[in-house]
Amino acid sequence: MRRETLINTVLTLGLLAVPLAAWAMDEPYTITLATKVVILALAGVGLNLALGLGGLVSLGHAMFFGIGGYAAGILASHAQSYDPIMEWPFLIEGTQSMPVIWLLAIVVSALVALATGALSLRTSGVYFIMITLAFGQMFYYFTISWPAYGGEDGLSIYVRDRFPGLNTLDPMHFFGLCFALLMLGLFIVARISRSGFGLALNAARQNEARVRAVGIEPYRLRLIAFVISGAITGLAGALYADLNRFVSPVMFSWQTSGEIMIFVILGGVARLFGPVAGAALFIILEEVLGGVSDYWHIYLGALLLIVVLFARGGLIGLLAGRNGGGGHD
Amino acid sequence: MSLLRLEHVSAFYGPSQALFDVSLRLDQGEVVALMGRNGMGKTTTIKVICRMLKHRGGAVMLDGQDMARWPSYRAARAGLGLVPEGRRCFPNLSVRENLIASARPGDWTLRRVFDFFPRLGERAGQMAVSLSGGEQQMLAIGRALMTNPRILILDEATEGLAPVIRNEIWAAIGQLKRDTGLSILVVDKSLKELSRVADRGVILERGRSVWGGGFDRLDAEKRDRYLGV
Amino acid sequence: MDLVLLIEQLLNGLQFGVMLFLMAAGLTLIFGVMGLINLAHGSLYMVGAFAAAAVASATGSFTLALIASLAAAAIAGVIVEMVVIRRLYDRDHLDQVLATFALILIFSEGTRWVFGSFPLYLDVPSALSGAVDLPFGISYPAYRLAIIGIGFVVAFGLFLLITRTRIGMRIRAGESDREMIAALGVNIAVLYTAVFALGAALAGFAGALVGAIQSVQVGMGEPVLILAFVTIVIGGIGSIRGAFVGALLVGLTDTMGRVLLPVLFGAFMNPSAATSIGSALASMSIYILMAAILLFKPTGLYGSA
Amino acid sequence: MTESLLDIRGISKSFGALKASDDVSLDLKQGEIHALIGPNGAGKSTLIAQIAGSLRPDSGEVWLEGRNVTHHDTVARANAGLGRTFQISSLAMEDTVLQNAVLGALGARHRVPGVWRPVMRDSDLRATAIEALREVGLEEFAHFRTADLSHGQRRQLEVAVALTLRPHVFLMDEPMAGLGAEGSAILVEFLRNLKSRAPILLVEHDMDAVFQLADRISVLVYGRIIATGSPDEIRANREVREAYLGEEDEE
Amino acid sequence: DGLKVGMITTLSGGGAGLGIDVRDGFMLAVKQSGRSDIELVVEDDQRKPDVAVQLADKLVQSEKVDVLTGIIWSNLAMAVVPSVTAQGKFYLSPNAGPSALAGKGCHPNYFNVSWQNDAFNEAAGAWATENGVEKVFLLAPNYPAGKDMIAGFKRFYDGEVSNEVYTKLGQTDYAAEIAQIRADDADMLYYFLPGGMGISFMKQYAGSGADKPVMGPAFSFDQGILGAIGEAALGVKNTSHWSKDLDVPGNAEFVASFTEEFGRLPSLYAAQGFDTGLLLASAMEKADVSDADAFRAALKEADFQSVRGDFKFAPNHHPIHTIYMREVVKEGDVVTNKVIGVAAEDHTDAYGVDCKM
Ligand SMILES: Nc1ncnc2c1ncn2[C@@H]1O[C@H](COP(=O)(O)OP(=O)(O)OP(=O)(O)O)[C@@H](O)[C@H]1O
Ligand SMILES: Nc1ncnc2c1ncn2[C@@H]1O[C@H](COP(=O)(O)OP(=O)(O)OP(=O)(O)O)[C@@H](O)[C@H]1O
Ligand SMILES: [Mg+2]
Ligand SMILES: [Mg+2]
Repeated sequence: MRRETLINTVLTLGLLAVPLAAWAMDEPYTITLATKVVILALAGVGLNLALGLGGLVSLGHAMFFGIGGYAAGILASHAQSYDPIMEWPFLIEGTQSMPVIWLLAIVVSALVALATGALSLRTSGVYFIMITLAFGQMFYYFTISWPAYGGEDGLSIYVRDRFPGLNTLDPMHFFGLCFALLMLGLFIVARISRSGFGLALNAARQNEARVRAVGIEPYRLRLIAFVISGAITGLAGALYADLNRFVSPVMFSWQTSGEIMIFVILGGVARLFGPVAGAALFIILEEVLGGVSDYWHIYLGALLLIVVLFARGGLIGLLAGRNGGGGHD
Repeated sequence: MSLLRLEHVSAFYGPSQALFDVSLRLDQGEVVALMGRNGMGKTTTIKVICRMLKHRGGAVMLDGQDMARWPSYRAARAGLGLVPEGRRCFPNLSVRENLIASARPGDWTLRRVFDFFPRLGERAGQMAVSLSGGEQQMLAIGRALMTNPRILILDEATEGLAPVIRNEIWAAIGQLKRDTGLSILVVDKSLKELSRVADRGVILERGRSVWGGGFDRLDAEKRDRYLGV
Repeated sequence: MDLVLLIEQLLNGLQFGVMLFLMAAGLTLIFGVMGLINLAHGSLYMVGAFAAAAVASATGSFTLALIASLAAAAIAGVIVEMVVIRRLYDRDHLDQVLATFALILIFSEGTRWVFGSFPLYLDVPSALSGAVDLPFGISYPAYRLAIIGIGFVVAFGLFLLITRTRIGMRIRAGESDREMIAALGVNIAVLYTAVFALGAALAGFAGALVGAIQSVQVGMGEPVLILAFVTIVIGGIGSIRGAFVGALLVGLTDTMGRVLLPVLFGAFMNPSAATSIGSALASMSIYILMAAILLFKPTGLYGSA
Repeated sequence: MTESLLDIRGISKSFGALKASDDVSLDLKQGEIHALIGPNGAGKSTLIAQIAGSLRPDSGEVWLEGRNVTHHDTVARANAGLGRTFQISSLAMEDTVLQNAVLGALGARHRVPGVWRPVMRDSDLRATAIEALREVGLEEFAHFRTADLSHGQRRQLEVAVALTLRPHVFLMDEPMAGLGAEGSAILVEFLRNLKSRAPILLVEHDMDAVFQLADRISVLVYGRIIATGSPDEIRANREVREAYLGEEDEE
Repeated sequence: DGLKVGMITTLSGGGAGLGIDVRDGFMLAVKQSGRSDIELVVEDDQRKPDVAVQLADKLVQSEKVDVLTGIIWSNLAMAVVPSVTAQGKFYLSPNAGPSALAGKGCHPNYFNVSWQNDAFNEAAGAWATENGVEKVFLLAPNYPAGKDMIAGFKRFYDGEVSNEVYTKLGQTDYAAEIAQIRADDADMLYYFLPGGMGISFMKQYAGSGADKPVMGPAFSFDQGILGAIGEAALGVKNTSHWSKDLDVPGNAEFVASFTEEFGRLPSLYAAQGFDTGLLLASAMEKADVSDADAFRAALKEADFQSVRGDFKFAPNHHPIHTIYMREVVKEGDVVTNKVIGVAAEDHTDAYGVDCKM
């Protein structure tokens, strides 16, 4: 087995084992933490498709995370108040059914990604970073000052949404659900990165003129990648809303975009499991260091620095060695 | 004492070894040709000399001083002027800026370079990125000359030049050798020109220096074996 | 709204723009010219402001405070460059993002550790306090006029440094090919440390200047960072002139948006909805500006591909 | 008379005061190698860029197989059958040699690549790619990272990728540059065989190669074509000798 | 026996000063109560709502605390309070009183020991009306708390509002707004700009030559902030339920002991934290937390000597207390507040009528 495959397997098993052990020892908070890791990792997996494979450094992915979150929050809050979202031209009612919410989160994120991506992808490099940031900020300020759904105060979902056949209030059930979706997300991204599309997208990141010269339009590849990427991150947003039973404009803030990006870089850009490793490490550090002192951010910063300086290619890069990114032969 | 001397040098790119055993020397006022087929380590040898790549085994010496710990800017200040493979002009600088950014005082001035390559003079204000391939090559040579080196290192410096210009450059190399006593290490694919201008040649084969000497001693068998002609 | 007020608001927009330029100047230098994404730029800005506040309260001299801000930020810059940044030039931009993000954490909490959790006191010097009278019956804070002046001087100085000096050429050359410029005899490591220190000093200087009329507190650097990035991206990365024009554009758009949008919406809406929507839109205005500019000029106003 | 596959009609392009292409017309017929030579900065690469579609001419037209493609972009022209090599190697450096070649084969399919099937297991693509690598002599380097190739090897790969496209017309900008004597000789042989598959518009400064290969030669000076003719005619042309070849030294 | 308190507050980043004061005030009260059976777990929410929610889960599920407290910000309180009270835990708010939790969303287990968000503003509005202010200019950031504050002022203000301006949250330059204010014919400026926004505004306002009198809720003129504004704030009036010079039993002792313990003057937030601690200790004297109904009743009695004077809970578990008018003055070298009168006696909030419990 390749070293990276081994690491990925260990990560997956660890991610499963920790909440199981916590469940056995009746430590529900640890399950919550593991769920958080899983959800944020999924958001990162989405970003990594654009960032790692496509070289699209999006500082606007909080946009999709927030859209997913608000899709869940708005649908659920309408369902709870029995107050339809709109009655005209046709009736749309709120719902607490996760599959419906997910679908909506994915569709809306994808549509927004299509629109913002179509515009943003005219630029590249740092300009792309900033234009995606701009779109994210527009959403952020909009949600802060838009009173209908709570503005800056956010929106509570008092009872977690439902999934047929599961008791989502049980942390273990909810974890299982999120875990399954993460695995699905990873599987999809793995397939994509091994496909012809992935090869061309990855080549376009390295040399755009080359891809054009073989008759493939990089813009189209990137737009597709951006849409899929946004949709996955949007789904993660919907899950995060249900984890906290709460959404707020913070989900749209540039810091959120930054954090998702940090997970990806920390774990290893373009490594399939990079976001998983990154999110896990970051959250463990936050949890462990949080109690050390009021000034624990100093320690967090120092540890992150050590990782960047000494682990090229992120955590997975450090463990698995340099080659093997990209996911091809 | 040789000006530049490599003894049993080995070098690596990451884990893969590119040079196994390279020895060569360049004396004051001498022109030495470094030859070999594609991928045999010519450029790597030059990178080692210019300290863009650190060697692992053997020794690299300039004026008898060990260069092992030198950073590359120090090698340049000690008199190495490099015309790198692939030109590597600074695309976001104008032609003039490319030339004066790293200039050091000496015989070669902006005026003299523009006299040498009038085409550069015509394009003095143009950004290097939009120069034609050959113009970039001239710029790379001019830039190296502007550092007023003691040793000029040319890695495929005539690549992409029109025959007229190429002839001029060969003539210029010959002239530099005669008039200024500049020592020159040159990599080029044109054996004909090399044999005309160089005092000696060194052949690399799979990262090893396998032959060295005057061109009169380069027989057909060796040409065929090492250079494919 | 009468004309005098409108002129005064335009002046405010201009002034805000120049202030933005001061904040962005160091960033352009480091980011545009050295190609390094330095998220910790805001932290250096904060360091400058805190150093100035500390020295001002100890000595009572604003001049000394400004000098302290330059020195403290430059020293912080040198240390950061030698310990961290230096190892990142040949890395991916993304590694730089992560490392400088870590630096933000360290700087912010370190500052809080040293100076406590409460904002510090830093005031404009008495010589520049109060307002001066301008033509048309406009009275304008003297300190802000001084900022405009300083901003122009810094802009011009940097422009000359980058475009006209050999140091500037070397820096730009290093941006596209560090290995090559070193192979031509330039000690790029020292040069870059110096440039980074200069960028840091400018950030710190801006922190002190702006800190005198804003709040000197932990976290003051982050909003500035975003604004500064917006500014230099609008202008085109690597262009001092672009940063300057971008800063003025952002300053004018933001100020005039804040002033005019609520009025505009008030024309056809009830006042409270108008202020609410108008100001919501105003807070997005610079992002809308940036997006619009990038759509038409994908590399900013003065940027090259 | 064989028909022209590629037909350039009256192309002009200025950069400020500089006329990089000045009313250039030339054509490329089935089965021939048409060499374009000229001094540095004469406008050869600029012309290639306009034919390939990465640069818009100020005026003039480009016809490919009887279709006016002047308003097509690079991608559309590549899909219409134009295969190009770059003067400065332009490859996906982090990918393997094989992946670069597969990319070409993928592009030859003329559709947005699928997102689901693993591409490196596609035997058709692989076969095309490996065949192209074999033809340029890079087969044994298939699994090398492109960045680890030497300069000359990259030039070979550049040609291989163009091959996988199975273009109807080749545009080659200095394919010999950086190749050693042996490499050049191999490439000359190779191009001689290639022209029966698709005609080649060849920009090259290696005169030995040009005179061995070309069926026709056009000489570009200051953006204008000053002469077109057989190799012998060109060699004999005094204007060309002065502007470009220099005083021929006798072997 | 005994009781476990979970405190979620902001201890790192920009807003940490407030959280630290609440924590220190609370701990001081617990210490002075002499009770050793209060176990305290403190967590840092980093001012992020999602982190606060997760910490609440942790404290409830893993630490199994009985009482939660500590949150500084309205939006974090909105995220945390409904869910913890729904799980049967008690929540004592040492700061932040969003209107939703005072009205429809009130809960028997939620006690607000600080204020309802509108309180200071309502009192200020009342004071302005009484003191003949005819026209005001209103300024606040464009987010729910800002709008609430302005609405609160207007609720008790009978005069004319000349203009209402909402700024971007986190804005640092106010030249444009100040120009508008100067050109306006209002008699007074009333603003709510928390934290750094207020500092920036006040410094710039003072330097602009503008001369309208200024009033605001205490948040923008608290001790920690005055230190940074300096003399620019002199003369500003602000409403508060507490002041360090307030002459009520226990206050002077609190100020002295806090100063001695922590080496700095207590802020409003420290006082609120202190009151929260006192309330908790008073309830523990009367009931055990395991008997939720009894404990709730004991809390409801609010049988403690608040450092702000009389303190009672209204039916919606929000305070009935007096709001004072303070003025910023200079005492020796220190810029600080002085109480100059009462703005609203025994003030209660307007939302209690919607509270059904
Ligand atoms: N950056 C690199 N990383 C890894 N391997 C490299 C690198 N550069 C060159 N090599 C390998 O080192 C060997 C020597 O390369 P070098 O560039 O020195 O050859 P060369 O003799 O200059 O060839 P050419 O005539 O084609 O330029 C080659 O096999 C090449 O694949
Ligand atoms: N974007 C541009 N702006 C200004 N001048 C340009 C631009 N692009 C090319 N040129 C100029 O146009 C002329 C033609 O350039 P081109 O690259 O076509 O030459 P070439 O014939 O390919 O030369 P070489 O054989 O040296 O590669 C050159 O003088 C070059 O400097
Ligand atoms: Mg080479
Ligand atoms: Mg060319």
